[in-house]
Order: sequence, then structure tokens, then C-alpha cells
Amino acid sequence: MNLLKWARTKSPWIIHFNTGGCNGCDIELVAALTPRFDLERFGILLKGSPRHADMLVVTGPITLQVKNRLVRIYDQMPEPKNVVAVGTCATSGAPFQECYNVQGGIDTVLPVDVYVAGCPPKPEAIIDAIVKLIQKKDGEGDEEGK
Amino acid sequence: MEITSLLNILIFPGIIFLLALAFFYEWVDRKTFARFQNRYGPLHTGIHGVLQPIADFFKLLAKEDITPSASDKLTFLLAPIFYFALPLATMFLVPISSQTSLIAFEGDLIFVIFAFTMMIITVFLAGWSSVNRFSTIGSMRAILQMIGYEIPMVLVMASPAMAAKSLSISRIVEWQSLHLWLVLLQPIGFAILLVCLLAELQVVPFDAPEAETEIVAGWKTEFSGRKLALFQLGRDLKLVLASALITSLYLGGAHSLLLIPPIIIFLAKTALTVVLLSFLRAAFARFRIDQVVSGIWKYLLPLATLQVILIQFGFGR
Amino acid sequence: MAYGSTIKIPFGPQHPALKEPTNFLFEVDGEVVVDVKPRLGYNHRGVEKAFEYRTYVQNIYLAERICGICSDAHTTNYTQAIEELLDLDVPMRAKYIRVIIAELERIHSHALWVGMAAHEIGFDTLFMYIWRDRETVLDLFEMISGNRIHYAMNTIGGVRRDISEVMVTEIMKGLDFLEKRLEYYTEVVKTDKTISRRTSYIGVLKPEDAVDLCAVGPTLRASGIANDVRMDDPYAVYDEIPFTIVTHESCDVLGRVIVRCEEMLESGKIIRYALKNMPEGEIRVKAPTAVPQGEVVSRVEAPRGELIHYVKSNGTGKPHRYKVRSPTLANIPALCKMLLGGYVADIPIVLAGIDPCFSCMDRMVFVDVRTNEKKIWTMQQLRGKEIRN
Amino acid sequence: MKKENEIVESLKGFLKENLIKVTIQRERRIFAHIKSDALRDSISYLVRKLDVKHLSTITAIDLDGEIELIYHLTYKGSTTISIRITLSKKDLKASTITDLIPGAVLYEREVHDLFGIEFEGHPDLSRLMLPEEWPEDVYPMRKEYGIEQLREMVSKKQS
Repeated sequence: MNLLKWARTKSPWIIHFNTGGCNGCDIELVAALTPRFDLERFGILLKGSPRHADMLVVTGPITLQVKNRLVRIYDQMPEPKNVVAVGTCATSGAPFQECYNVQGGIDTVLPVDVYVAGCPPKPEAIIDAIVKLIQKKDGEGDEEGK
Repeated sequence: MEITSLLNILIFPGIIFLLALAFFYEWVDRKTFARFQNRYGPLHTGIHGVLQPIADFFKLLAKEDITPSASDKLTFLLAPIFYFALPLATMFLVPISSQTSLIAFEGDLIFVIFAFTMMIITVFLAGWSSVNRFSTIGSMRAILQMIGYEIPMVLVMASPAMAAKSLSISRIVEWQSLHLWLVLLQPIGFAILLVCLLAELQVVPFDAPEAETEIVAGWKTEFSGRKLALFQLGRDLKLVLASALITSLYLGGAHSLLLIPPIIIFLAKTALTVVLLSFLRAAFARFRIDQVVSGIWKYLLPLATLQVILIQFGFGR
Repeated sequence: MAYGSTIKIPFGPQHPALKEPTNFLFEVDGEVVVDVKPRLGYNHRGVEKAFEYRTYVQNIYLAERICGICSDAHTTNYTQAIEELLDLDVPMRAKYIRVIIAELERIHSHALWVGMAAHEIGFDTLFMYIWRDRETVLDLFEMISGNRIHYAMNTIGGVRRDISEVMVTEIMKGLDFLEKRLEYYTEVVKTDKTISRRTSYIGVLKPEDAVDLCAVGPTLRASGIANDVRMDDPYAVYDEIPFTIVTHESCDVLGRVIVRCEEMLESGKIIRYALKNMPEGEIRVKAPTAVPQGEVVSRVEAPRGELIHYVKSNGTGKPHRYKVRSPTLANIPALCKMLLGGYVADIPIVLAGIDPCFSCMDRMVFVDVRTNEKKIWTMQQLRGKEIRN
Repeated sequence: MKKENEIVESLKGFLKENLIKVTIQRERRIFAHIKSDALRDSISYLVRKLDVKHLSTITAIDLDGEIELIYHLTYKGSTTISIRITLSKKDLKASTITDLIPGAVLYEREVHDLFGIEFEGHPDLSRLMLPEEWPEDVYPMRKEYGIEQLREMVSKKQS
């Protein structure tokens, strides 16, 4: 069975969804694809359709408008799927706490595997989070990896 | 069916070898495409990421396989199988380990052309059966594009046959080993075949049917899990088939050269063609579907007919 | 597709072409767009209400997070407005630093956009190259302010960090490399066949439509109208810095790409001039917390166009009302005018043409448009008109 | 300051008694308070005579008892002329200016959505940027709603 585990950890395909953040995290995520950081070294590809993706990378606090669309995207993704919440907005909706149209972090709606702190987190932090999630899926994740 | 030819079919120049070649060439393609964009490409799976396509394939095999309720179940199931089987079957017609392919008969070139058209029909059925707006538009674009490049491709595949006066790829390869390579005799044909095969592979200048930024993933939007794995493998096999075809028809195919076995020559040439295709993929922006069709009809078609006329006057022989 | 009827294509809220959640519902007849209904609001967080519940100092951090790409434009605008209320005179050195940071952000934002536009039309190599070179600007930001995106440079009464001599030489070196690369990319954009095939005569916006629909920024300047807040309504030290407004007459997406590329080169010159003539002196002035009663309209030329902030204070520690109108909001009517009659394949590149930043903008939905006659056109009438001519 | 005085004079000449108060706050900033029913003809005067075609935005402010609308127009991109009208909370009606300045169609929609002001003649005043499940006739930017009130109103509507 370790061939399957090896395959699953070596080619995590991600899909990105911005739930109303300030798109600082989005441009850092896209910057992670470019030559200097290059996510493809780990086999990570940014896919367009939820059917093709394993990991849902979410940035931004959930606005009420986008909530059910986010859940629908999550449902469309095939099983073994994970959620990565990138940025303090996604973790807790921090800077937009008092805004009436914001519902807060991603975990109020979806089961989140990895939180990436930072506003916005640097591309290295995002890559480190995805690699930690891969190790966690491997089972040999070190102690502090949740 | 003697044991040897069964072994040939199953193992050496047959299925196992072709699948390995498909995975290897996808790695070559992704690596060169990344290097042209000044980045690394797959690096951490196997040495320099060689096993990355295999990892992708097995991961997709293990994923949940969703069939949309509104889709036409049977076609949705069969399309990936056809998309994978067609290029694999056509590869047996191309000479790999010796000057004659596993199955060589007069007219196998016509079968190859027929197989190329069937592949696009499967693409159309795949897109049409997954009832999703993006797939519908993607499949319509695939058919439109096929109408565009089909005729120049047939003309340009026929011109080597005219030069070698035979419709079998193996005999064309033999003919080339006696005369000059056809790329020197018919350079226009070589260029047009390259462009048409780019369109056949639905690669960047011609990837309107699965344009990621316009229609999500085009006709592949609804496929996931095993079906997507078969589509991925089918795409790689088509890449191998396209480069093998260019090598056999225009670059002299597999022939032994002062005690280097033909298989090595064949691999070298096809690898170079894959690098060339990958370079073209990195150098262009995507054309709109109407630009593709009008461009091909306005420029490639007259050139292809010119090529055929030239052969009649004895230039291409 | 059913015979004769059009099919509706949802574009977003999650779509690879759009980095932010917005939803455009296009009615398509074959490949031709006949109707566009943007349904925004996915990004609407109710920021203006939150402004009224925070003190003036806390609001700086909120203003910065309205938009990640033009965060400095928002904070410059905000701090200027409050300084005008308090009528503080900000030291000249702080104003020069504000101009330098604003122009560096313009280079970073335009480079980001040209890369995204190349990605929209499938030219990933240019996207990768231009984003690789954009990293130099982000390194400069990290050197000056410690963060790549939200630099938090501005505060009420001046600037929080100084630009030392070492940094000046560093910035100059970065600019030399950048200018060489940007000249090359401008050359590529102007000469490359495939780019011009996909962007010339696409998403055309005639000059009188641009003025009628109150378009702003590069979208307006690409239709040949030269107005730029830095020149017309100079703030900080833009009146002392010689620079030219970049315009282009082609009124299409290619024009917008070229205008943004040349604006990047122009910003480079502005930064060099500002670095050379930056006077010595302190960079901050102590600002009282209580703000007297009053109202101020402050305008800034953000990378995407004219950004307006309006503040009304009632003498307490919190603003009575704070209004933000971002440039993308002003460009949406022009965008809908451009999209009608185009191809489905052109939607992402035309949409990207105005460099939409939905996180700043997200307050608006737009359906109708008025063509030159005085009547108000409904969508059906417009559809008839667009198809015929 | 010459340009600003010219504009103020021409405004005074045209509006006469409709113009309640006009001030030149600083260079390139003019604030004019006019009667609410004189809105349309002052805007059409500005658009035709002074060629002020660019409307930057419309700001609405909730002063307890009445709502103030400020139309920020720019003259040749440089001088901002802010036309202010006040509507009492009892009848929140204002006439639309989309036929004079087509770009205004957006800003009127926002003010309608967040403050509940009806613009007669507006082509399509449907819901703007508030989510579908936002309760009807709750206008979030009004002073009478606190953020907590808004929160549980929405959660009540959703459940």
C-alpha cells in the first residue's frame, strides 16, 4: 500500500478559491508558482476544475455571499481531499472582525487541515504548509504538525 | 501466434515499453517546458522528478471517481477507455525496434489518419456526454479545430507516401534509408505536420478546447479519478505517437547506424521531437478558435497543396 | 446547444481566470457574448461600517487591508485625509518617501498585471519571466519595510521607516536591473505576433464612451484621454517631480498593456528623481488623537486609477463616516461596454484589461449602459443594437 | 484660486436662491449645498456648460433625522466639486442622474442598497452587493443598526 501513499504525497494537485479576502494571499500563492519558488518541484499543480484537485487552498474570510459557493466547491472535489487555510483572514477573519458581512475563519464552514498564519504569508510559508500537510498525510508527520 | 511475437506485442516494442515511454516523455515534456520558463519543474519524485508522471497516474487511480447524475453514463465511461486504447493500438504500426513495425500492411498510414480522427471524436463524445456548459463548449471547439487541421494533415502525411510510392510506414522508412531523409526533400511538409500535430495534441497554441483560463478545463472538466488517469495516459501516448510519426515519416525512422541498434536511434529522434514540440508549446500564446481555423485554412492548406504539387513535378522525390 | 437560444455561462465565483471571487453571468450566442450581468458582492465585507467602530490609528491597518495589491495607495490616501483634517504639515522627507513607495508599488502592481494578462491568453512563459523579475521589487519592499505586500509605511503625520543611504544604492541597483528587463518586455509586447493577435482590436472602448462612463486610470488613458490625479490634482510632492502622462490611442487591450508597461518605466524615472532630491530631516510629526470636526475629500492615483476617500469627522476619536470608492468600481461600466459583442475566448483578457481588483471594489452590480442617445437602454434593446452593427 | 472662483460665480449665477451655501475649502476643493429638488438641473448645468462629465462617486451620510447625499464631480480631472443635498428620513426620495451621467448607475445602486434611498427613474434598482439571504429593508450603513444587531438579524434569517 505504500505505493499509493507515495503517489498521493508526491503529486498533490491544488485548487485555489478566494472567499473575499484582500487578495494579498492570492498573489503570494501565485508567486509560489513562479520560477523563484516553483511549486511544481513538489509535483504541485494549480488545477482549474474542482474535480481534478486534491487540496482546496482557501484565502480570505468567508463573506456571507460566498459561503454556500465555497461549500459547493468543496463537495465537488473527489475524496481524499484536504483544506489549507492561507492567511490570518482564512484562519480567523482577523482584520475584518467587525464587518457585518464577514463570517470569520474557514473552519466555521469546512474541516481545515493546515492553517498558515501571516498577512500575507510569504510563498515559502505556503509551500512549507503544503509540505507539512503532505507529511501529515504520510503519517510520519512530526509532533507539532496537527 | 508464435511466442516471440506475443512477447514482442506484450513486452518489448509493445504495451509495457510504450507505457514506460509515455511516462518518460511526459517527464521530458514537463521538464523542458519548465526549463524554458526558467524554473525547475518536477524535482523531488525519483531522480530529478522522473517518477512524477507515474505518481500522478497512481494518485489519480486511487481517487474517488465521480459520475455526474445528468451525464450519459455509458459514453462517460467508454470515452476514457477509447482515448487511451486508440493511440496505444496505433503505435504498433510505427517501426520501433526494427525497420518494419510489429504490424505492417499496405495502407497502415490510412489507419493512422483514421485513428487520429477517431481520437477527436472521442474527445467530442467525452465533452458532450458530461453535461456541463464548459465541456460542451470545449467539445465544440475540439471538433471545430479538427475540421481546421484535418485536411492539411492528411495531405502532408500523404506526400511522404507519394514520394516512397507506398502507403505503409515501414516501407516509407526503408525508402528513406536508401534516399535522403524526407525532412530535407520536403521541408514544407515537415513544418505543416509539426503544426497539425500540435493542434492534434491540443497543446498551447491550439489548446482552445481545454483552455484553462476560459472554460475551466474544457472537455475534461467533469472527469475525475480513474477516468482522468486514463485521459492523462492517453495524452502521453498521443505525444509518443505524434513524435514517433514525425520521426518515421520525415526523420528517417528507426534504422541501424554502424552497429547502433535501431531502437536507440528511434528513441533519440523521438526525444528530440518531444523537446521541439515542448519548445513550440512554450513560445506561443493561445490562439482563439476562430483564428485557428481561419489561419489553418488560409495558410496551411495552400502550402500543403503546394507540397503535393511539388512532388508531382519531381522535387520531393 | 438548443437551437437559436443562447446558453448562459457562469464565470466565477471560482474560475481560474479570476483571482478573486466575482461572478459574471454571460449570455452567449455561439461564441459571441450578447449579455453580461456581473453579480459581485462576494468580496463585500462591509469595511466602511468597520471604519466607524475603530479609532483613527486602528483604521490605518484596516485601510491597508482593503486591497492587497494597492495597499499603499489606500494608506497614503487615508493618512493624507486625516492630516488635512488636523492640518498637520508633514515633513518633506516623509512626502518624498511616500512618493517612492507609491511608485514602487505601481511597478509591482503593473508587472503583476502584465503577467496575469499574459497568463490569461495562454502565454505562460512571459507570465513566469515577468513575475520572476517582479520579485526584485518585492525584495526592495522587504528591505525597506520588512514585508513583501502590506508595507505599513504610512502613519498619520508622516512615515514610519526611513530610507537610509545603503537602501538608496540598493534601490538604484534594483531599478537598473528592472528597467533593462522592462524595456525588453515592452519590446516583446509590442512586437510579438501572438500577443497582438489576441489583444489588438479586442475590448474596444471609444474615447467618448470612456468619458461618459467615468472610466479612470490606464483604461481611460489607453483610449487617448490624458488625465492622471498625480498631474491634475497633485498630492505629496508630485507637483515638484517632472514626469509625463503615458497615453495610447489604440483604445483596445493591447493599448492598455502598452500603457501599463510604459507607466512602469515612467515610475522608475520618478523614483530615481525622488531618491536624488530627497531632503534630509525627520520623517514623522507627532499627531494628536482627537480629530476636530470637518470633512475632507482626498484623491490618489492608485495603480488602477483614481481612488477617492471621503472622511467626515465629528470631533470624537472615531470617524463619523468613511467612504472609499476604488478605481475598479469606476471601470466596471466601461468593462461591460467592452465585453458586449466580443467572443467567449476574449472574456478573460478583456476582463483582465481593466485590471479588476474586486477586493477593493466590491460594492457594485452593473446591468445597464447608456449608448450615445439620451434613452436608457435595457439589455434587450442593447442586444439588438450590438448584434446589428 | 482663480479657477475655483470662476466656477463658484457661474454656479451662483445659475442657481441663485437654490444654492444654500458654497465654500472653497482649499485649492481644487469646492463644497456646495443646494436644495434637493434643484439637483437635476444643477447637474445638467454642470455637465453641459462647464463640461464636468466625470462623477467620482456619491457619498451618503446618516445624520440622525436626515440623510445627506454628496455628489463628487471633477472639473477637468483636477477640481472636485461636491454637491450636497439633504433628504429627511421620512421620504427618502431622490431623482436619478443616470441619463445625464451614465457612470452614476453604480453609485446610486450602492446608496440604495446600504441606505435605502429610492432613486426614481433608475433603470434597475435590484439588490446590489449584499448577499441574497440579507433581510429586506435592513440598511446596514444606517446608524440605528449596530454590528451585533446586524449579525444576529442575518443569522436569524439564515436559520
